[in-house]
Amino acid sequence: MAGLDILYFAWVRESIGKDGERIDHPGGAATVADLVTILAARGGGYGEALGKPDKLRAAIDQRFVPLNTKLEGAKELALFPPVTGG
Amino acid sequence: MAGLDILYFAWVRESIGKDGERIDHPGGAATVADLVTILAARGGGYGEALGKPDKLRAAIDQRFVPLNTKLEGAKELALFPPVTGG
Amino acid sequence: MTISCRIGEVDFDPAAEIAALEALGGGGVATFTGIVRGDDGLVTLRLDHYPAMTQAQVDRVAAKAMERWPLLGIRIVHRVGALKPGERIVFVGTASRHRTAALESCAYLIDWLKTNAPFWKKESFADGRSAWVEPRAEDDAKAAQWEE
Amino acid sequence: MTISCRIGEVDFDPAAEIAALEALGGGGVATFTGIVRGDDGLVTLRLDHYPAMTQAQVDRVAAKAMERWPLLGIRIVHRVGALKPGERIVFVGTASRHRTAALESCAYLIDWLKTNAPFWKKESFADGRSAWVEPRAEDDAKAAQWEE
Repeated sequence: MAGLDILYFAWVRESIGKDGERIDHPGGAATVADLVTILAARGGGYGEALGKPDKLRAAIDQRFVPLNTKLEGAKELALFPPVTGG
Repeated sequence: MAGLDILYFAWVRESIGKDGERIDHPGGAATVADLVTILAARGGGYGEALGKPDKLRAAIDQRFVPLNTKLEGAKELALFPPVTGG
Repeated sequence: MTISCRIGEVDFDPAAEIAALEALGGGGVATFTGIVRGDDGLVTLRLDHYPAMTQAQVDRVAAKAMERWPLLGIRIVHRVGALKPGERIVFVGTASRHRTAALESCAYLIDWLKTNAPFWKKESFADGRSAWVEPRAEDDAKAAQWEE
Repeated sequence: MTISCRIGEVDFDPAAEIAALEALGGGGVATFTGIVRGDDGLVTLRLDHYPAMTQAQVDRVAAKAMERWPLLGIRIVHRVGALKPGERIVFVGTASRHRTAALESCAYLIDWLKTNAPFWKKESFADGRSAWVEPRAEDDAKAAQWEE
């Protein structure tokens, strides 16, 4: 089974306590939101970081996507708060 | 009688052949256009520079003015083509 | 068209960026430089960043800017890591034959960086507090105005 | 509010202008630098100028810009005399706490300089021709868009 690289940034990274991790790909039918729910269920820092999906933004393979986007074909998923650069 | 300093710029200056001159003030009832007509009547470079008033712009005491502005109170009159700075 | 985009911890020299843009022979160079403000006792601003995504995005936004304005060059520098008040954080410079193209594209790119580039700021204050910066609705509105 | 306006024959250093604006603590510095283009075999660009009027105007336009945007500083440099292709001719820089204020006021000031400041350009070409530059309707339109 293929893997999926997940990256965390800003307070998502701080709460979970790591920059990212590789997981088993949950399958192309699963959405970003589905995966966020699965990860949040791990509790602890995961619950803290991912428990309120409306505060999260996501990118698949370096492109912003809405959280209801399916993970089909995704190689890299990034989870983070709204950006505040510049 | 008071004097009026006239300044010439760009091709107005080149045609007339000087940066400016001091003349007897033509009186507060005279307009810039009236004075331009008087000066153009001198002929030569003056006629060349000032014969087509629609190509001219003017400033009285360092402020742009329309050519129909009266010279009342004017100390310095500048005559020039439309500006092309920057 | 010359595009340069550097993301990193090192400081940069606006003069060198401008010189590179001037050398393109365009006639007009517009720039924006962002500096860390020391408001409310700010001691350190720390920037987190997603490098691969920024690079991919810069390529796309530069292509968009080129469609929209006749540009000769784009230079973007964005610092990451820990910054102090008074330090430069971001630079955007554009060169064009036309001043309006240079000015508008410069504004477009900095608005884009503020709202779409994957950077996150964390502020640390003299009293020990620290907090991630919240996005401003105003910035989203600015970026939205460029949508056609 | 710091206003600096220099008109003269000497070249200038955009880096020094930007450094002065950065030092105002605003957070945002926007600049525009104009460079002489070597189009159509241009050899020399000569600028004629009405110094007393420029100074009076700059005071008025800076006051207008201040009413319109929350600015910390304005720096304008305009060269006169004989210039070669590739040489800098004009610089406008603004500093503000807000990037939009810096960017918009910079565009406003350069549009104003193009259309309202008493400068006249004469071009000399490799083939011996020389001619005073005609104003462009486009520039007047740009400046008019700022009228309220």
